[in-house]
Order: sequence, then structure tokens, then C-alpha cells
Amino acid sequence: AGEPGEPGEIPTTYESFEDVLADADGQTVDLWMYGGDEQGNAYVDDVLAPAAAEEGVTLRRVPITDTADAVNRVLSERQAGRTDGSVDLVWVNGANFSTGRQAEAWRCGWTDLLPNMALTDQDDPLLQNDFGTPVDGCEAPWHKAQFTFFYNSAAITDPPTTLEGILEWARDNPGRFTYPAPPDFTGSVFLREVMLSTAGGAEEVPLDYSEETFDEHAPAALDALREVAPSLWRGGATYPRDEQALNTLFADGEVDIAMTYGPATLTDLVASEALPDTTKVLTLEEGTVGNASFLAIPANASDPAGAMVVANLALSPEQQAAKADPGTWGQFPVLDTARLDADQQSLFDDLPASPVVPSYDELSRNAHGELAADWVPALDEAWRQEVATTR
Amino acid sequence: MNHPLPGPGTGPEDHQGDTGESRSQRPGVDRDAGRERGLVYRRSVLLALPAVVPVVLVLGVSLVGASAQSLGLMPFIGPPVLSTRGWAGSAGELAKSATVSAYIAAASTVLSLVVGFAVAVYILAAPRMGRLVAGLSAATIPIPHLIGAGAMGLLLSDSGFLHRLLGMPAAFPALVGGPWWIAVISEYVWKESAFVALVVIGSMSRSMTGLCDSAATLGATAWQRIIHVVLPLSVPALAVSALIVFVYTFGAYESPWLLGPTSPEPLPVRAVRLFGSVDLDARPEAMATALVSVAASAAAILAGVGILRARRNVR
Amino acid sequence: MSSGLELRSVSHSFGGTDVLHDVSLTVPPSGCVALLGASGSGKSTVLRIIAGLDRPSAGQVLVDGDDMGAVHVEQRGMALVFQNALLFPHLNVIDNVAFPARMAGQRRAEARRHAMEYLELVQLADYAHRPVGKLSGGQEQRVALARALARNPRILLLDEPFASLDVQLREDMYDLIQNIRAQLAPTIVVVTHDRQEASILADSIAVLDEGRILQHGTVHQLHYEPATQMVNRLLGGLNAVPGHVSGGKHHSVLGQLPVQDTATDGPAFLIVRQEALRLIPPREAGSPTLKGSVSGITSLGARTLVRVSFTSGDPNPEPNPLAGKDPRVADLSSPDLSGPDGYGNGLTATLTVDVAGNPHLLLGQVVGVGLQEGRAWAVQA
Amino acid sequence: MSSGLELRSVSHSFGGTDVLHDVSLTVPPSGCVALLGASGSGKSTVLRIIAGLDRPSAGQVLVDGDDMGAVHVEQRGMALVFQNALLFPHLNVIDNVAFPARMAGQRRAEARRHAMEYLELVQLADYAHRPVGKLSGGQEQRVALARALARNPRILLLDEPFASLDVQLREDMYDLIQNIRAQLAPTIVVVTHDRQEASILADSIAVLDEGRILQHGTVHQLHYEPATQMVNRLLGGLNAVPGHVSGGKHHSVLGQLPVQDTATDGPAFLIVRQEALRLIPPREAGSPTLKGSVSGITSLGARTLVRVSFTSGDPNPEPNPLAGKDPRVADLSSPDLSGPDGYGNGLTATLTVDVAGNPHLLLGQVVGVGLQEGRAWAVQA
Amino acid sequence: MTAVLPAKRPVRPGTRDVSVQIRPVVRAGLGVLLVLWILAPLLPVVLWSVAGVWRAPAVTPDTYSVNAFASLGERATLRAGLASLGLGVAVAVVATPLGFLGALAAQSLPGRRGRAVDLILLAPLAIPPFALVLGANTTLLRLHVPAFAGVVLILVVTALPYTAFMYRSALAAYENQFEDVARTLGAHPRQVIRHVRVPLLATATARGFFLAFLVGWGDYVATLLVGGGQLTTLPMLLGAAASSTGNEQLTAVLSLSVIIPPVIILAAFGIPALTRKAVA
Ligand SMILES: Nc1ncnc2c1ncn2[C@@H]1O[C@H](COP(=O)(O)OP(=O)(O)OP(=O)(O)O)[C@@H](O)[C@H]1O
Ligand SMILES: Nc1ncnc2c1ncn2[C@@H]1O[C@H](COP(=O)(O)OP(=O)(O)OP(=O)(O)O)[C@@H](O)[C@H]1O
Ligand SMILES: [Mg+2]
Ligand SMILES: [Mg+2]
Repeated sequence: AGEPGEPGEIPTTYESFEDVLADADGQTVDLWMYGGDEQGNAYVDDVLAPAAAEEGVTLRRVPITDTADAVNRVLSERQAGRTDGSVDLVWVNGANFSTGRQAEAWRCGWTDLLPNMALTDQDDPLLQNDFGTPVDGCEAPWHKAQFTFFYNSAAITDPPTTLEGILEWARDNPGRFTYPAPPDFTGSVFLREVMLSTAGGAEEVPLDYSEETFDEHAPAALDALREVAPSLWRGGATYPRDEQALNTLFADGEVDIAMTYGPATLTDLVASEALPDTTKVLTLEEGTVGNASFLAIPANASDPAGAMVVANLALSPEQQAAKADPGTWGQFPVLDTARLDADQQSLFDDLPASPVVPSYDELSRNAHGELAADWVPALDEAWRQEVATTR
Repeated sequence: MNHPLPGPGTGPEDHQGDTGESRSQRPGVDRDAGRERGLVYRRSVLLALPAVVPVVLVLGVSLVGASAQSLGLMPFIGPPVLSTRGWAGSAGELAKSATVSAYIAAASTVLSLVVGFAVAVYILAAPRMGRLVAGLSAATIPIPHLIGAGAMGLLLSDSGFLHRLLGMPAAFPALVGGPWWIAVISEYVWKESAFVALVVIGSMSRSMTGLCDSAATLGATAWQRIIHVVLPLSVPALAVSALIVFVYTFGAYESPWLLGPTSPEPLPVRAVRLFGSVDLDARPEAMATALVSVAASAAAILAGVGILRARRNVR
Repeated sequence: MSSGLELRSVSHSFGGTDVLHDVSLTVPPSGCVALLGASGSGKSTVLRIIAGLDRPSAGQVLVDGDDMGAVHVEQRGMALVFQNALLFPHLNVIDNVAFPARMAGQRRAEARRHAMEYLELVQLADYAHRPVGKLSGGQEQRVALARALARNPRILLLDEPFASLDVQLREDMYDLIQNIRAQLAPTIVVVTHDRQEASILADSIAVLDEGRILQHGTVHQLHYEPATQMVNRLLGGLNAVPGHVSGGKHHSVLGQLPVQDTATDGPAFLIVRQEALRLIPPREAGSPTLKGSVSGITSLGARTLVRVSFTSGDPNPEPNPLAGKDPRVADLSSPDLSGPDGYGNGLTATLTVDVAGNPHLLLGQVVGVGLQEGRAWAVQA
Repeated sequence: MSSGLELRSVSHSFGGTDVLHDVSLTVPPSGCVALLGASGSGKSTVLRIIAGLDRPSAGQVLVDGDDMGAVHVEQRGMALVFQNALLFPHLNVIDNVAFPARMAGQRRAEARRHAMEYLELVQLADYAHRPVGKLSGGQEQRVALARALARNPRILLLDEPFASLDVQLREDMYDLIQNIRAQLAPTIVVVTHDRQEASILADSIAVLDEGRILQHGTVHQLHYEPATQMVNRLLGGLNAVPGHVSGGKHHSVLGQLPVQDTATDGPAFLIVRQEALRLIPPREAGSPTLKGSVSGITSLGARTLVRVSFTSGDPNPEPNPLAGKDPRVADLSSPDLSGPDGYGNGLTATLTVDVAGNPHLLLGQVVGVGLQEGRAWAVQA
Repeated sequence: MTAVLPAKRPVRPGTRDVSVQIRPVVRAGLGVLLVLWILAPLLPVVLWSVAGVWRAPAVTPDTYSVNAFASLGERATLRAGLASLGLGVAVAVVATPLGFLGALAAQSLPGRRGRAVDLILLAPLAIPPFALVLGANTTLLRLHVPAFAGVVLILVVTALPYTAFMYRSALAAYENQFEDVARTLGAHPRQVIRHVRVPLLATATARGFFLAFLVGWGDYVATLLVGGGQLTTLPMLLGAAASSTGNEQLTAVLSLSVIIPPVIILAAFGIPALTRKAVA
């Protein structure tokens, strides 16, 4: 953010990255991102921000508990007609991105300017669509993630290998399984995975949302969840508020299986003993959903050039490699190895392996893409109506 | 005949409070009194302005904004379209949420008053230990509800501190996320009772000790002194704090969100969830929910202030 | 320094109840008026109105002829010592007394020095640094007095200022007030229930009853020439013999007594102060007495009240029994009890006599009563 | 119903300051003791300790011989009327009076009926439904009294209960207390500054000074045979002639006067109450007088205090000037002013004489002073 | 209250009122219960702040560590602390006098108008903070109100009910007669306020100021949404830390860092003032 500009000012457009660099010099970029991830915070503060400073950009991290807060802020500012927005860059994906797009809150068409975009695979579906919403150059990829289950190997010797198996295991072990209540991000994903599973596979459900397809596929999933509910933790009378609450249950031995959309964090959680060292990742035969997360620039950002510089920097092999180090953050890179030169490749090859989390290749075997964002609220609301309130 | 005009800055209580009504012997008197009452009145209004104006402005803007959003008149995207969907679409859920909120607020208020008054009396009655309790109780006031709720969660949740202290019995009740909102209410009572005690002690005049002595020599036991002297003299303070506690717990979000069950949802939890929803169409509904909470609280305040002032006139 | 004070037809009511009716009162500059009156008669209200704390519902307060209506309390240059001391609880003793000086803009040290002098006057210099909550009742009253004096007022209003002081201290305080009067000569209005105090402090006494001024006159007038029986009672007069006045004489069980010229004919009480009567041994010759029998004895410590009952049928051998040196005293031997309205035809009357020490009398004993300085006064019944 | 009350060597201090020293006091069942004492001498503190509101730092309070140490205030069956009324602000007048009955478990209507009777006793039935904030000072005091009486206490403690009442009402209240005593016979301790009040109400008077009991005796004893000059002053005695006692006689400017047998030799004040003296016209024959000149006149309204000064060189033509009927009165014609310690060698002495009415004297006028009932009493100086 | 002091002298054997002897015991018991009630929820927080690993069913932490305290020394944390302090003081400085004026006006205005002022002063309580903020935010943004000023404005409105009602209840117990006395002693109205009313209401002022300070010190929602990221306060750090797994220790430490400074202020000058009875 910077000096308040006049309302109604047209956002500057840039023709070349040189222009961007010129403009960016001396700007202060406010990066709004979820602040609950200590490793993430440390990476931005200690690795990314110094690198940005070398390019003449001051990077300031604004910690928030929920990305929706950032989107709300941008929307409010736009509603008020402010062009000197306080948000310059957001770590975003999925529904929040889609919301912003609906509201035309993002600056678009700027990613092609970034030199480092050339290192990504332009055809990678994860980078093309964000939860079914075309990216259209409105956000620059940052890292990839894979929905992952994990279990306590001290309690379960013979873990299930499919989602159906997990539900069956839950029925056989009353009180030992639960999932976060949607609209928690992780809980929502679990819901969709169950739907894909009850539908007979990811390919059975079209990515695009329509009421017909919803009516066709959702009921089976909801039935399955309703059926398993009595066997869940607390008999399904209540659900953990969010992924963090589920993790606490897992750590305290209340449940034996948990899940996350950010497997990168598991390494550190186990290392710091926040999770038991018997924690093991559970890979499903049918694969799980994967996504990419991005850095987006609001249309009214007051320092867009600086934001672009940071986004470009974040895509550099050095930063991507540093970020992929499980000791730093462990986030899966978005770069296409094929496009890197040998030196750059070696940066990644030299990374230590995580003792808990398998490699991205292994995790993303049989992976499928996210459904369109419209699915998310529809399913969440249906779950609230039919599963959450029935007990 | 001229009456002394009250100087600037003092309240009209200098004049026994019953200005006007009783002075009607002479026509001139009435006129003067009337003029003066006008002055007192105008000065009081001036006094009120610095406080009232920001409140009215901020609340007015907020309420108008919220109402407009609830009616679809202030969408983030697209043209404004008047619609009552935010209200009518979920009337049943709104009612259910309102009931839950009312339950939490009522239970928390009653218990806070009881505990708060007990703390206040204890502080008055026990010289040494009372000071400790007073200090500790005052020390809980700075704790934000969010932290209080977190702490209460650590204490009361399944395999929380209490459960562990008791040796992890299987029959440990569902305090956090259970059907009776016990952890939520505990947190409110824990925090708000300290507030009640603060207000009650603050309202006690110096003569309280003398009056208790007086009551004792008239045969009132310690308990009777509390019930028949301390309690009635604390009623105004208790009433005001009851109002504040009720309205606060009715509209607060942190505790029920952290410590309550997934369903049913109190009004504020529902409003926040809907407001944060990725579906922009949920905003009108969020605002409608918030406005129901506002309306209920406003009704409570209206009733409370009415009762309070009526009581004061009786006294 | 001092100012004349005048109340002109002041009335006051508290929410419908009339508390003062048409009260008029004049206090000359440097004068001191004592306000006497029954409990609840409106004395404190009068002071509050003078001070400007309550506004009268009608009438005016004038100081040196100027209407105070528009003058603020604090500009009236008056000080009021309240019935309950009302010391500021947030200030200690000396700072309470220093308050007026502070308000007048003096610096703290100066104001305290000044205050200390006044504390010495009320004999509380040792208590200067006490919190006011730790004083006895009488100490509180004295601090309140010192505080009011420290204001150096033109007009000093005192509401029962010495009620909780012991005799000795009270006398010291009387001296203090006399000194203040001699030196600074403020105009003073003092409310008291103690007519002795009123007599000592005040030039004149005003008697208030149910919000009306019954009489305002000198100490002597009020004692010996009360306007009404109520005034007599409020001044501690115990003797009011019912009867009636006709032809300048009061007729009662006691006989006929010439009374003041201004007495109008009709039913009337004969007022004789108990202090003006004395007991005379019946045998003692040459002293005109009225014989009666002792019907009650109340010891007041150093003095004793003896009630003597008279019956109209009593033999009254000596003529002019009440005739002392006063030529007005007339023949009581043939009392005319047949007043036109039949008033005063009670067949017994009681006189209370105030005697020194213990008279060693028995109930029923026959004694003579003589009027020490021969005074008789009739008031309308 | 009533109980004996005893204080045994009670001491008390407020945070270091000693307020009571070794106070012992016995009140027989149904007895009434008046506590007299200077302001701040600890009277209120004594009552609070008896009531159990303060715990003494040493000593015991016994009721009927039982130590009250462990008995709570409300179980002591006492009622205390505080110096400042302390009415409950949240209750109106009648509910204040009904309070004790309510505490004892009576229902509201019953308690109010009961309370109404007491309100009638204090003449405030009309004020039953007033908020207590709207009472005058005297009305508050009476409500407090009614409330205490309504408790029907075994022991009634009164702290200056009538200080703000007018004479008439005060007398009514005395009657009320007498009635209560006659009917319910509670044991009473009453603090007062009014020795007349003390004389009327109490069987005996205890005088407190600086936290010590100086004397406890009958009304008569305290007036005429005070233990110390302080007691004399607190009881309003104005005459203390310095001199010394030797051989059963007091020597002073006034001459030699036989005093009580128990007087020890040494410097002493001669105590003569002003009420026991009278002025005698110097010419009046046959009446032994001491001649002096009028040095001051203070009008007390119905009475007057006349100060008469005597000089040792004054011619005293008549022998035995103070000799009334008292055989103890001795020859004053040759005063021996050479006490061993030189005490009492002042060459003038002043006697104050309390006379009825206005004696019409001039300053400097020579008058004779006679002792009405011949009393002389010496206390150690 | 001397009236309920325990009897110091032991009762002689065989005398009455044994029940009287129990009362101090009951009272001590009650005291212990109250202390427990107040401290119980804080205990796990304190333990967590020094816990390394602490998993059920361990009653006390499995391992201890004070690592998280190091984060308190970080520049960002200190800056956040300063920001919180500034916000709290700003809110209190504005809301306390406004609350006083409002309370005075509410008390002196008759009937319906007084009630209206009362209602308006209490009204902010009725509006949940998020609704207040979201409703007002757009307008604040539109008017280009600087972020800090906007946050302060919103929080002042939130804090007003507290300051106003501290004064309301103190004024109710306040003896107007003291002002009468002061005026007869020559104090003009402004002096009456300065020398009588203000000191007599000092306790209420301390309380009101403190509560208003806490509104600013502990705020999250308004700081986030109105502050627009310009203002990073302790609660913002805390909120972020609390929303993830494995951060219990940091969360606990940050919680303590939010709680302890006001408690220190309280202990230093506040406790007597806050727990004392009203002066008047
Ligand atoms: N709470 C207290 N702390 C310290 N000293 C006190 C306290 N209360 C009273 N005193 C002191 O104790 C002494 C006795 O007080 P007490 O009230 O018993 O006097 P008193 O005889 O009733 O006087 P008065 O006739 O003026 O009412 C006084 O000197 C007073 O200053
Ligand atoms: N605030 C009030 N509201 C209504 N009536 C009142 C108020 N204050 C006093 N009164 C009444 O007015 C009358 C006069 O009161 P005031 O205080 O002037 O009496 P007072 O002569 O001073 O009596 P006392 O000697 O008992 O102090 C009393 O009957 C009292 O009950
Ligand atoms: Mg009065
Ligand atoms: Mg006393």
C-alpha cells in the first residue's frame, strides 16, 4: 500500500517487465496471507522479503486467520470506490479466487509479463484452472498441494487404502474418526472426495456445477455421511471446528485418522512433536484431489508493480527450491522440471526428503483436479441441512 | 423575579432535580422556571452531543449499510436488486438461531449475576482473602473473550486439562461442543462475573458499611444483610450489568464459535459464517441474521432501560 | 465585610408539599438571628434558600437590598455549615478546611497554612492529616465549622452546628463565634434547638413553625412575651394556664391576674415561665404565695422541676399570692372562672417551678408558689 | 427481657491510636446509664463495642455474665441508634421501621402494621410512605429511633438520639423512653451531651474522657460531688476555685470552707455549682453573704449567668458569708492563702451564679452571694 | 465490614453459638473456591506457554520449553505491542470523557429524552462488532478516513457503553450535596467539577478508562477490517497463531502477552481503584 490515490484513478497497465521493475522500485507490497503457519511466515519474512528488498521492493506480510478477510477487504474498498487499495498481493485459491473474479476484484492478464512464468508448464491443468475457474492471468502460481489423509500407525496397523475403506473403518471403530465441519476448507474437500467416491470415481462427476448434476451425485454422498455419522467422534453430534481442531483430537489420541490439504506442514508438525511420531501418510488407491495456490493482485492495489516483482520472484527456481525444503516450508513447487537448466534442477535434487511425507509424485499419483468452485457452497449447505442438524 | 441561572458545566441536580413542576404560585415564576428548564435542558443536550453524535453516526451508517445489504441493495457485484430472500429464505433457521442465542445469553446472564454478586459480597465481607479475590477477579477483566474461550477450551474439552486431571474417565460429559453449550456459558460466566463484580463494587457507596452495621444491630444475620441491604442497594448496578452481559453474550461470536457444537448455530456464528461464505449471494442472508441479532439486543436494551428508569423514579 | 439580609415573603414547596409559607425575615448587618423551630418546620430549608441551593417557589432573598435571584451560590459570599457535616471524603481534614482558599485561587501551601489557623480555632490542629472518615461526630462538626469560617463569609449560615458537642467545647465554640463576630462581624443565621445557645449567640430569635415565622424578637421578648403558646413551648416554657382575658385581666383557676395591655379579650393562656416562679415555704410570712400541692418532681441534675397543682376550691388565705414586686399582680383570691365561652373553667391548673438543687419535697406536700419577678403574659388560646 | 451489661477493662485502638483505655462499666438489668464525655472521647466507640460492631483490642463485654466475644452482632439482641441515622435508602420510612420484624421472619403486612405503631410513637405516622431522602434531620433521627425500638431489644444503645430535636419533641421522646422503660424495661446506654437529658433519662451517669471512665455515679453525685474538675466541667459546673485543702478545709480567696471528709490534703479546687448559689441584695439582713462585684452577665434567655469577682482583700463584714443552712460552712473572713505549694494564692476568684430571669444588675455593682443549699466540695487540682 | 469479622476469642466450652464458629471456615472455603474458579481456566494456558510437548492423557506437559517466549522479543511482536498500546490509550482517552458527558446528560435529562440518551449510549452493545465494522467500513473507506482514525472511531463507539455506564452507576451513588457544600464554599461550577466531581468520580473514571483501554488493546475485528493491514496489533498476531496446529505454545505465550501488561497496569495503580467502593 502507499499514499492514498485519487478515487476513480485508472490502474496503470504495463507493457513490459522493465516498466514494472522501474515502477516497483521503492514500493511497499502488503502481502495478505494466512498467518497461522509458522513456517510459512518464517519463509516470507526471512527468505522472500530479503530477496524482494534486493530488488528494491519492501515486502510486508499481513497475517490473517482467513483468506476471506482479505477478499472482503478488497471488495469493501472497491465498493467504496477506493483505488488506493491496502491489499497488494494475496495468497489465494479456489473459492476465494472465484469470489474475487465474480466481483472483478483482481487485476488480470499480468502474469505473462513475469519472466519466471516461462518456467511453468502452461498446459498444467492445475495452473490453468483454479477450482474450475480459469486463471486467465489473474494470479501467478505459487505452490501445489495435495489432499492427504494421515493416520496414527500406533493405533492402526492395517490402514484402509480407499475412501470407502476409511468410512468402513470408521463404522467398525466408533468414535475414532471425524472430519472438520464444512465450510472449513479441509472439511469441504473431504465432502467432495466422498461424493467422488460414492459416484464411483472422479471421472463420473463433471467439473462444472449444475443443479442436475448436483441432484444426481450429492444425495449418495450425503447418505453415506449420514450413515457413518453415528460412528464418528461424539456420535456425530458435533464436528471439529476446523482442521486445527481435528489435529488436536488426533494429537490427543481421540481419533486415529486425520486429513489435510497442506501435507507440506506434516513434516514440521511431527518434528516439533505437535503430532505423534507414529503419524503416517495414507495414500489412497483412487488418488486424491490436488490443487495449486496462487498469488493474486487486487485490481485496486496501490503497488501493483511491486506485487508483480514479488510474484515473479516467488516463481524463481531459487525461491521455489528454498520453499520446497521441508526444513523451511516444504511446499511443492509449481515449476516444470523439464524447463529448468541443470543448475536449477540440482537445487531441487539436493533437497532432503521428508521422513513423513512422500514425494509429490507419489502423493499425486492418480490425482484429480478440483471441481468447479460452485460445487463448494452447494455441498456445504446441503451437508449442514442434512447431516449436521440431524443429530 | 429572577432565578439564579445555573452556571455552565454543572448538572441541574444542583436544584433538587424537581425543577419546575412544583413552582406554580405566580405566573411570573412559571415563565421563569420554564425558561430556565429550557436552559438546563439545552445544556444537557449539548453535553450529550459529543457522545451521541459519533454513536448515532456510526450505528446509523452501519445499520443502513447492513439493511441495504440484507435487502440486496448493496451487492459487491452486479446491479442492486431489491429482494427479501435474505430474510424470508431462512426464517425457520433464523428463529432457531435466535432461540439458541437467547438461551446462551439468558443462562450466561443469570449465572454471571449470581457469581458476580457473590464475588462482590465476598470481597466486601472477607478482608484479607477478599483482596486476593478482588485482585484476581479484576485481573480476568483484561482477558479478551477470544483468549478466554481458548483457555476454557483447553480446560474443558475432551482430553482437556480437567478431563486429564480426573484421570480421563470415559463418562466425561461433552462440555465443549456439547448440546448444552456448557463451555460457552462457562466462559461467559467466568469473564462476565468479574465484570459484574467490578460494577457492583463500584456502585456501592461508602455508607454501605454503616448500613450493614445498622442492619446487624437490628437483628439481620450476615445472610439477611446481604439479601436485604447489599442486594437491594446493588440492584441498579446489577440491572445495568445484566443488560450489558445479556446483550454482549447475545451478539458475541468468539466463544460459541470456538466452544459450541456445529449445529444449531447461534445468530452471530451463523452471520459470520454466511458473511465469510465464498458465495457472494450469502451476504444478504448474513446481514439479515446480524440484523435479527441487533433487533433482539435493541429490544432487550429498550426493555432494560425502561425498567431501570421506572425503578429509579420509584425510589 | 458584613451585609444585611432580608427574606421577603419566601415560600417553598417540595413537589406539592408546601414547606415554607410567606417567610419574611430581616437580619441587620453584623446581626445574628437564631432560627428555632420544631423538627421538620423548615429551618434547614430556609438556610438552603438563603444560600441559593434551593430556589424559593415565591419570594426573594435580598442582601444589602440586592435581589440574589440571579446570583450564583458561590458568588453570594455566604458559607453554610450543614446539619450533617458533609466533609469531602476525598480530602483529609486540613484539605477540607483549605478548600475555600483553594477555590479562591490560593496555592496549596498557602491555603493549608491558612486552614491550620482555623483548625486551631476549633481545637483540631492535631487532626489535620486525618482522613475525614476517621473522626468522631463532634470532630466532624467542628471541621465543617472551620471550613465554613475559612471562607471568611459575609453571611454565615449555621445549621445546628454544635448539636454534637459537649458542654465545654460548646462554650469554647460560643466564644469562638463571639470572637468572629467581634473581629469580622459577619451576618449570622444559626439554626438551633437549644434556646440557651440561641440566647447566648443571637441578638434576636425567630421562631418557625410549620413553615411560618411565628415570632421574631429579642431573647427576652420570646421568653417572657411569646406571641403564641407554640412559641412559649418551643422556648421551653412549661406553664400555660388556660383561662380567658377580659378587662385586661386573665381569669383562671389561679385567680385574676392583670396582663399586658395589648391582650385582647377572649380565651387565653396565662404564660408564666417556670424560672420566674419560686417555691416559698408556706409558713414564711410576708411573702405573698399561692398554695398548691406538689404533684410531680423531675430532677434535671443541678436543677429540679417541681409541678404544683392548684384547685379552684383551694383556700387562698393570703391576698395577691403571685404579687411580687410587680405592681401588675392582682388579687387571685376570687378567681372568675366563668368566661363567656366557658373556656378556662378547668378546676385544676398545674404550674411547674424550676428550683435549684434538690428541694427535698414530697409528693402531695403543700407549698406556696411565688412569682420571682412578677410577670404575667397572656396569649390567645 | 432485659439483661445486665458489663464492660470489663475494655480497651480499643484504631490502627495504633488508643481510643479506649481499660473501660469498665456495669449497667444493671433494666438500668439506664448515660454516657457523657467530650467530643472524641470514645463514646460512640463504646457503643459500637457493646453492639459487637467493633471488637475491643482487650477486655470483654458481658451480658448477664456471658462473654459476648463469640456472639454475632445480630444475635446479641441489642439495638443501636447511630449518631447519624443510617436509614436504608432503598426503603421508605415504614419499611425501615419494619426492617427488624422482617428480619425476624414476619411477613410484610404484619411487619408494617407493627412498624406503624412505632411510627406513631415518634409522631411520624404521616410520613410512613416517604422516601427517607425527603426527611428533615430530626425526622431522620426519630425514624432511626422507631426502627431500633421496633426490634424490641434487650439492650438499647442510643448515640445522641435527640440531638436534633426541638425542646418539645425532645420531651415527648423522654416520655416515650420512660414508657418503654416502664413497659419493656430494656437495659439502656445513652450517649448525650445534654446533662439535663442525662438526668431525666438515666439512673446513673458515666463520664468518659480521653477513653477513660472518670466517674460513674448517680446524677446527684456527678453534679455535686464530681470526682475531678473535668467531670465538673462536663456536667456544666462553672465554679472551680483554686486553693488547697488542709485539715478538712479548703483555703482560697473565698476563705476557709469545710469540705468532704474524704478530701485529701493538697492543692484542690473548690467546686460550687452555679445553681447552688444565689445573689443576695447586700442590704438584706440576717443572710450571710460573701460580697463581690459583678464582672459579667450572660443572658441565657429565661435565666442569667452572673459572674461575681472576689478579691482576697475585699472587706467581708459578715462572718460565714457562704454559710447557708449547711453547718459545714466555716469562717471565710481570714482566708489562708499560703498553701504549702503556693497553689491557690491567686488574689481574685470568680463565682458564676445562675439566677432566674434578668437580675437588672450593672457591671461592677457590689452584690452578695449566698450558697442556697450549702454545698462545698473539693477535688484535687 | 466489621460486622462479619470472625470472632477472635475462642468460645468457652459449653457455650452457645457453635454455628458461629463454622462461618469463618465456610468463608475460607468459599474463598478458595472463588480463587480456583478464577484461576482454573488460566492454568492450562500458563502450562502451555512453557510446554514443549503435551499430549493427553498427561496431566502436566511431557516436555518443557521456553522457546516461544523468545518470539516476544522479536521486533515485530514489540511493534505489535506498541500498536496495541497506542490503540488502547487512544480509545480510552476519547471514550472516557465522552462517556462522562453522555452519562451526565442521560442523568439530567428528564423522562423520555433521558431514556433516549441512555438507549443511544447502550446501543453499540446491541450491534455485534463484525456487523458494526462491516456496515461502517465502506463509508469510512469512501470518506478516506485514515485507518487508525477509523479504527479508533469504531472502537470508541464500542467502548462508550462501558465508560458511560461506569459513570452512570457512580453518579447514582453520588451525593449531590457535596456539590452544594462546595458551592457555598465559593467554588464556581468549573471548580466544582474539578475539585469535587472529578475526584469523587475518580474510581469510575479509572474503571471506565481501563475498560475502554481494553477494548482497544484487545480488539481484533475492527483492527483487521477497518485497519486494513496498516495496523498489526498483538491480537492480530495471536489470531493468526491460534488458527493453526502445533502453535499452542506460541498461542499461549501471545495470550499471556495480551493479558499480562494490563494486569501489570492494574496491579501498579489500578487494583485499589478498581476494587474500591465508590467514593461518594
Ligand atoms: N475509624 C477511625 N479510625 C481512627 N480513629 C477513629 C476512628 N473513628 C473514631 N476515631 C477516633 O477515636 C476517637 C473516639 O471516637 P468516638 O467516635 O468514639 O468519639 P465520641 O466520643 O463518640 O465523640 P463525639 O461526641 O464527637 O461523637 C476520636 O478521637 C476519633 O477521632
Ligand atoms: N427533598 C425533600 N422532599 C420533600 N420533602 C422534604 C425534602 N426535604 C425536606 N422535606 C420536608 O420539608 C420539611 C422541612 O424540612 P427541613 O429540613 O427544612 O426541616 P428542619 O426544620 O430543618 O427540621 P430538623 O430540625 O428536623 O432538621 C420537613 O417536613 C421535611 O420532611
Ligand atoms: Mg434541619
Ligand atoms: Mg460519637
